Amino acid sequence: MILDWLLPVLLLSVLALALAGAVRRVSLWRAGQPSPVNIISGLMAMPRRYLVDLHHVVERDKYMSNTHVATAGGFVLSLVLILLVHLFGIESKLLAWALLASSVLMFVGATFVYKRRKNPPSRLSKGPWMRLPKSLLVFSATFFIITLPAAGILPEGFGGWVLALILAAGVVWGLGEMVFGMTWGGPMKHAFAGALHLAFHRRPERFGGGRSTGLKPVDLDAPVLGVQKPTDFKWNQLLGFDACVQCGKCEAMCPAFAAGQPLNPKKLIQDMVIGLAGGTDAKFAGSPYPGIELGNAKGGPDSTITEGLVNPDTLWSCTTCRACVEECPMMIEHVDAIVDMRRFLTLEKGNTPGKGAEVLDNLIATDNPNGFEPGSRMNWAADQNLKVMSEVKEADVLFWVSDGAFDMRSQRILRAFVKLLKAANVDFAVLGDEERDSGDVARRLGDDATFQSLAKRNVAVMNQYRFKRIVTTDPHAFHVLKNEYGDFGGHYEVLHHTTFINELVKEGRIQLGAHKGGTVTYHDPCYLGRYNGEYESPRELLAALGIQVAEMERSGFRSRCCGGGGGAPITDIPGERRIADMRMEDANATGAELVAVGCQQCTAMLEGVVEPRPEVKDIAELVADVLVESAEPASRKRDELAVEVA
Amino acid sequence: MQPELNIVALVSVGQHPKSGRARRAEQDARAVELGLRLSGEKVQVLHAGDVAEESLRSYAGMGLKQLRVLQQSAGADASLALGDYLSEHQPDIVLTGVRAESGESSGMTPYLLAEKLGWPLVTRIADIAKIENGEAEILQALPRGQRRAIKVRLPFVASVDNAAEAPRQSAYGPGRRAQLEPLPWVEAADEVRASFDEAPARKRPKRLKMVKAKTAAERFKAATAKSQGGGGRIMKDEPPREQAQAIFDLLLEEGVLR
Amino acid sequence: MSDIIRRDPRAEWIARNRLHPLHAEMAAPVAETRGPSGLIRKNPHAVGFIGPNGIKRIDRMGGNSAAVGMRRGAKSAQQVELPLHKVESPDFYVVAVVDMVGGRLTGHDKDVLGQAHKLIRGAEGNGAVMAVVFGEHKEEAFDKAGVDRLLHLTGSEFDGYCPEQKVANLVEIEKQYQPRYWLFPDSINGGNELGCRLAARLGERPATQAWQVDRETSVCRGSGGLQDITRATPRLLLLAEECADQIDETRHEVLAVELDTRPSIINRLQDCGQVAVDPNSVSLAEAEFILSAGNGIRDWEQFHKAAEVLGATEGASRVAVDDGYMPRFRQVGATGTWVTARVYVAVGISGAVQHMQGIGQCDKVVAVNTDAGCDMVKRADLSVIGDSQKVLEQLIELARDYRQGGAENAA
Amino acid sequence: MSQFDVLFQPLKINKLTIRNRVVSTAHAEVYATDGGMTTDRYVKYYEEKAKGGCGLCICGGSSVVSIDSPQSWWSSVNLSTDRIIPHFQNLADAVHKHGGKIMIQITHMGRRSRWDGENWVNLMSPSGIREPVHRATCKTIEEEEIWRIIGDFAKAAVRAKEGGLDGVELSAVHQHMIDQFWSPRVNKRTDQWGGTFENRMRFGLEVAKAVREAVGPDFVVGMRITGDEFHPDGLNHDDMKQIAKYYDDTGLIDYFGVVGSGCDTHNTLANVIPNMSYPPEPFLHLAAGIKEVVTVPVIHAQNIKDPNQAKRILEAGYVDFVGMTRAHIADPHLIAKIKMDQVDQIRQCVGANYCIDRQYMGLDVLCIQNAATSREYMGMPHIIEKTEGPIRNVVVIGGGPGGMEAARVAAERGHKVTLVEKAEELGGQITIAAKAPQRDQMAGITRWLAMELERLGVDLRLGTEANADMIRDLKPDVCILATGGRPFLDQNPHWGAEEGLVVSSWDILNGTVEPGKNVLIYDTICEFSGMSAADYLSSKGSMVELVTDDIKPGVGIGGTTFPTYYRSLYEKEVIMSSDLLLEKVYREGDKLVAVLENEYTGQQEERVVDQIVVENGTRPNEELYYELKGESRNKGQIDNETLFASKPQPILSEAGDGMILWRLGDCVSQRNTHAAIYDALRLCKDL
Repeated sequence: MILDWLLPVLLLSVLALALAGAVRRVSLWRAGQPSPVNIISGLMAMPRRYLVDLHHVVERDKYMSNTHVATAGGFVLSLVLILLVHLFGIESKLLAWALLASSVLMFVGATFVYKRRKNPPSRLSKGPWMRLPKSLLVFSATFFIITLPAAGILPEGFGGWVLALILAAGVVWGLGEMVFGMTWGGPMKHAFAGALHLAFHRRPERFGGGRSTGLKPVDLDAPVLGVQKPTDFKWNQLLGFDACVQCGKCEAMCPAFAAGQPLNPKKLIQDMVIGLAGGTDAKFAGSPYPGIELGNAKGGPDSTITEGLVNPDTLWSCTTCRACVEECPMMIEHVDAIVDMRRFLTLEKGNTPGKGAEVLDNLIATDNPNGFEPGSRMNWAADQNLKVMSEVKEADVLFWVSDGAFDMRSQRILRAFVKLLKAANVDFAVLGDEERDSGDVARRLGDDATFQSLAKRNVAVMNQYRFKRIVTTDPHAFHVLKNEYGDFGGHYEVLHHTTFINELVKEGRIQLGAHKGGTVTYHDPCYLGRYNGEYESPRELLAALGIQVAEMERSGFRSRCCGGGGGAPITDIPGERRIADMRMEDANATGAELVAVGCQQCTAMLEGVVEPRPEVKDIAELVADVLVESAEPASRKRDELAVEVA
Repeated sequence: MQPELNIVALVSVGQHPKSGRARRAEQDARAVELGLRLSGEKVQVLHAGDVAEESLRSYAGMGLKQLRVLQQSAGADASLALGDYLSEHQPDIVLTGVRAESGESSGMTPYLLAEKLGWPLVTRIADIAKIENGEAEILQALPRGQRRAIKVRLPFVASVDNAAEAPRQSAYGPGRRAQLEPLPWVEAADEVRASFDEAPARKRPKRLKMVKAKTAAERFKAATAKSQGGGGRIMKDEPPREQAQAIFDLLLEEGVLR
Repeated sequence: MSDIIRRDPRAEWIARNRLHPLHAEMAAPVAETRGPSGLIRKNPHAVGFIGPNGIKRIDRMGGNSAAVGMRRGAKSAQQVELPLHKVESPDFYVVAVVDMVGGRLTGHDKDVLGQAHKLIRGAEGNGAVMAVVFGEHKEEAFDKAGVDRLLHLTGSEFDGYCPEQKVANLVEIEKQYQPRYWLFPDSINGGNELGCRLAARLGERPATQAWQVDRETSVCRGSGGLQDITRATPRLLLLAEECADQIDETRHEVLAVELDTRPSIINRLQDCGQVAVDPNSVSLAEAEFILSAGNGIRDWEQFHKAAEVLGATEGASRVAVDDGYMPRFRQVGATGTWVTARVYVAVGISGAVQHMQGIGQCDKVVAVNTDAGCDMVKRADLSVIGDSQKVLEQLIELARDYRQGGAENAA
Repeated sequence: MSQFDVLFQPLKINKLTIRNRVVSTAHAEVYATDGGMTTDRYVKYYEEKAKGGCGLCICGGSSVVSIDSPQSWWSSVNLSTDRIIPHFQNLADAVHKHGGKIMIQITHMGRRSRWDGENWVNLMSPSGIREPVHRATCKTIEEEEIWRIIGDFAKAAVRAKEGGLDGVELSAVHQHMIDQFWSPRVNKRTDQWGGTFENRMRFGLEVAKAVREAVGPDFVVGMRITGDEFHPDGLNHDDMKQIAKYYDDTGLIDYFGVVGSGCDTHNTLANVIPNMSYPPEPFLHLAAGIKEVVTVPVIHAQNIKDPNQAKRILEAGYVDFVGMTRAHIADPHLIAKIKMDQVDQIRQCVGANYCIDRQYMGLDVLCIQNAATSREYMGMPHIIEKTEGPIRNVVVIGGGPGGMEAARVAAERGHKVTLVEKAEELGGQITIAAKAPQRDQMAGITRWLAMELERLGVDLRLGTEANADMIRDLKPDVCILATGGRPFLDQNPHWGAEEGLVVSSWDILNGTVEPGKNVLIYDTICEFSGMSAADYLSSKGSMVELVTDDIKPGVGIGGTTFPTYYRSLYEKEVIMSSDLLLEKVYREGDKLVAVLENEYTGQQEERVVDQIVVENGTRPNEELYYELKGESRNKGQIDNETLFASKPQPILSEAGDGMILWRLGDCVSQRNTHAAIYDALRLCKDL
């Protein structure tokens, strides 16, 4: 029988080729910058990362989760058994039966894959991916039939040479796709690169329920700042790009893509793959960047990415909302990559679009993005009698005011929060004019130099004083203080104001009445939710006001960005519609009369939507509205009471 | 772009109006921008002062490989050193700001240089539209957003107005890496300036109505009267064409029709 | 302000002669008669008469009808003649080189002339203020602005932009008159440039942005306006606006003086004329020519068209803005933008007091209105009473013809 | 931040930080009843301003420090007793709660008051010279009294401090005791209290010293002064600069408030609160002049009503704080609206001076256009909450101020509102009133309402005359008739209105009738319409005699408004005749003859003129009302008990079919703009 000798030969040669492919692929990754990882423990942790962490993400889609378990599980099992049975020729009925079972399992899985691919949603890439279910079916069916004799179900040599030839063809197809393609660049590449990506992930903290969202600092003395060409990425970032399965979940979630701005996170990752391997995007089989035709992008490991491969507008369209990262079943870090490339554009090219340059200049000259007099930071609180750290040196809570201090709308949120702090008798103080912009916007715009300068000076100021916790109403500052100041010697316990107020309510330190009025929905700020996992406190607080939140279809970790993050309103890349409008439509769909938010940036963006639209209020305002002020004679605490209106 | 042109842009240390921090000066940066657009990286940027001044990096960050600094101590009269340097190097065009953001802010530098070099000076330019056959076509900024076209032969000195194209963003990396080349240069102490007495500017509200009337009743009337001209020409019964013509003539006479 | 009494002896004679055919007309209106019904008829407007001192007098003892033919003179405000300030054979000159924007002294120019006198006052010797004016002008009140001597330099060489020409002449003035001080308005209308050029040429170190000047010290703005520099007053001064009070209590001779030698130089700067800019790109506050709309406008499209064709910046009254016809940033007036236009054409704006305040600094105001009695007409230099739509229509046509004509001429 | 940044830069007065640059300056509120105590009404009035964001309220214009400076005429605050202290505590708490600061003006008014009432005091002044506006005779103050009053100032200041107020303002303006000593016009003394500059300054200086001594260095003590008295024998601007500098040099005074003009004649008094005929900030130059010579902050009010204007003044640095006092009466939420980027929603003061003219009549201060102001204690809302009850279909007939306010309030409540107006434009009688010279700003009242109606999406049907069928078709739950009235020319058939012998003031102002050459205006009402018609006609060149049967033309117009009319009318040689009734009008040739009868002698006389204008008020347009009354659920009745108590009309909570019908404004009976707007607000706020 021709298969008897052909099969092992095929298996061996495919394995050999696969190995060669793997070596080649690895060398492409290794062209990236060094990034220390623990290889052994990474590899050891890989199965668990795959089976638990990654599975959590995949399981959000039950259909695909089950399909993938069947197909991938069936395949891995089958391949092991094939090697045992057909390469090493271990004659064991049990193994053969097991192989039959696993190939059936794989076949069943592949059937579902096939079904999904019959009428695939637009987010899925087509092209070779349309072939994959067939390959899976061929592979599993072929090996099922080939294994029948070994299981003793059919006699050896059944079917004659025609069948043998067909089976041989099936073996070549199946192995070619599944094993050869795994390292040479077919759809199955994801299995190989994905597994290693999980092992050598740049943010291992993300596994095991952890969270890692802070950006990594730039070495300002490096010869090139930021990522100019693919090889400027860390090697494990390049590896991560290769892990992409082109499932398009990122694309489906991306607010910029939906708004028709020239960004598609899936395409971006694929462009990175083109960049690291060299080539063009002509064969890309998914949705293009809105407004940009396929086929014109060209790249190579040592070519400047923004000259030919990716249009800078694509990078500037990102709101850094992390919806793509959150959705990615392969745990790829899109935002890191985007900011890395922005860093090059800003720090090396001086090409921050829109009002970017002006904002950065202002941050450098005045420590606030709009160029206001640095000494006017406390004007908003002239009637509040706040304690200032430079005078008191010590307080339980440091209230980080953030640049909302300069904005009339945000001042209302700040006042509401101060009113609550006072009502709860919290011992708190502010930095006053010693506070500076947190650096969030500078960093997202790629100006890590300015970010670092602000961060270092802020840390130096804060480290002079004693406080237990920092509370802020600004999720962006919250994130930066909590997750990004550590690199500069600032280690703090930082709370978002909703978390803190929720604590006060639970401890009974403030008494609340009930919210009056109609339906309320809640918009999760990206930097509070996805970046920091705080979904519950705001909702608990709203519940404490007697509000039953009418949830938007996209809420919690799937919340849609307001369009205000990542400096997007500053760079202002045109699209077909505005992200904030879409978000307001989400809110309208719930029939809400009021959108509760916990971020002044979100407030500004959502209030920028033309009326009629639901009212927008920060949770602090809602709570302050129904605060039951204690019956203590007012004269006692004259001057200490807050102000709600102006 | 005409890279064969030898353009020198003079820069000074600016000052942010709100924070008082040193920065690149708005007009000087526009001069550099214009220079970059005219002759690319070949533009020579020159400062007279201290090479250690950090804010010079923000000019360098506009894409300069190097920035030349005529070393001067704090009390020196920079225009002397600059004039000396320029007569030695004889560039085609010297670009400056109109007025410095720090120091005396007299705006005399371009005038002194032009006088010293014996070159024509074009003031408050918004753009250099074209340079051909040794002659430049220049757009000069006038009050009220107006523009005037001027032709002048090279070499010349020009002061760059705020109406000129805004300077490009200064990038941190190149700014760090650019070479700040200190050149020890002749210096002369500014004796006159040494006698100046400087203090923060006193607020000076614009003059309100001046009521010089002598009697109480006149002062009272002057304060409460509406602004009225009186004695204007009134056309009541003329046909619209004639009325329009009168208006039109006035517009022509006042020279507001262009 | 006493009114001049006018007598008309002929009218008085007719009034006395009851038989004169014109008697009824000429007789003074009678304050009290008896009507056909037998009731007393009073004409309260005819009570009293203008007494000999020009003040209305009611004299119930002597009857009131002596006022025949004597009416109040036309209410022309009597011009009080200011005292003439004379400088006979001056010992020294303070020369002020004025901007003359649009051919007239600007407020800034007058401040500078005021400063010139301030420098002379109390100085030893007989000082005169000499104003230097280049080219044609329309100014009629040099005398009230404090010009003792006027050096008017005319000729085609001063047409257009010619700073080099002017400076050469100033150098000649320096030679001939040796002024004690040179004063320039530190303005973007030419003063700054001429002053600096002359300073560089003469090797004088000027005081710039000087706002408080006496013979000893000058206070100047420095550091981009953040600092005040106090220094010894130099000979050449570039003066900030409102450096000194304007002259308002004296008249001056405006005696012409001459420049003996007129230098001839070659202009190295060639003026190629002004370049058209989009009028709406200029901010309302600094627009030179504003066409402004009020609630008298019915055809808004026509209004916009007119502004476009005329090349005017658009403005509006508060009412037009409140009614939603124009955006808020176009609002002119105390509650909107204060404008400084050289020509302000108010169409259908009657002139609320706030609006009038906002156009207080405009040079020429033109009113197009249906109401001849409105405040805008009282303020305007030229008023056209009638249907604004028709007037605008004609204006558009005139402007079009002019432009086409201009284009043809150019071609 | 916004374009109005400059308004929101905090500034310290002494050690007190004021959160922004906008001040409600001292004015007499006429709410301190119960012997001059600050009542609930008083507190709520100021609390609303603080809530609305006002930086500093200086309350209690002319609040007295001594028992012999009568306060009851203006119900001003009485600081001569410790009884005031707890009242002040309530006031201070209410304002501080919202981050505002509050001070009080204290004074001894000297001769500038009335003696005939309360304690029947002998008024005092430095030289016993009579004060004309109050017809106040007075005695010459004696040394002992001087020292006692200086002590009273100190005690009063201590009471303010103990009451928790943030400061006191010494009134040295409006010819109160301090500036009575300053002014050579009334101080003819030859002892140490008069004569030389130093001597004239002495009383004020001793007061300042005593007050400062009593309250300590940190408590704010300000001084309000004039910038120029505008009296030939009074203090001029240079004098005032000298005086301001003198007091500033003592270091005892923490700020100066500057007011243009003196105040002790009817004509100058009108300057102090410039009405709509004045240019914006007419006296700013005086305040700026004072600022040049003093080192402490300067506050200036007088005709600053608009945020842009305030911004311009502050940016230029003329003064440190702008007083926007009437602006706050018209809209106490002025600052909040600027901050909320709702500048177009500010109800802007138009300078009608209804507030201050009431005050001069001893009546409580109210706003012509905002009926909630100073009625906060009754629950009249400045911000109308959305209803939690049923959404009703509300139809308003008539687009005058009453109808517009009703439509506005109903729409703010969230109801579906249709407004039907016969004319092509909104405004009603305000539109007519605004046609008169100097009165154009009246239109601001209805222009604001029109913008609000637009914003609130009210269905406006202009140029539509309503009739009963049309109203039925609209199927209103509530129908509000605000159809106004028409000139009442047929009261006396001998006037010949039917034959067209007389025309109305509306005809004149509307321009439906050409001005005559020689015109007699007969005005029985003596308020604005007649005066406006006279002003209008004379400005068009007519020869005008204004006749009234009342005691003087314009007698119904308040103290800050009639003088500006008089200035204009006298200048145009309008003859004003009083005490004459218009008996009859007849035609004689091409002339008209008016027969007038003297009220007191019955003697008749005639005028031969060519036009006769009668201003005799209005009769209600009530035909529609009577047509609909029968079919309405409530038979058109309004329940007065609940209305006056500012409670919801009972009919609103009763079940039933058919429409509720109310009418308000002049279509009930002739009252005024405020009455129509107040009725609209109190009826509709609970709709």
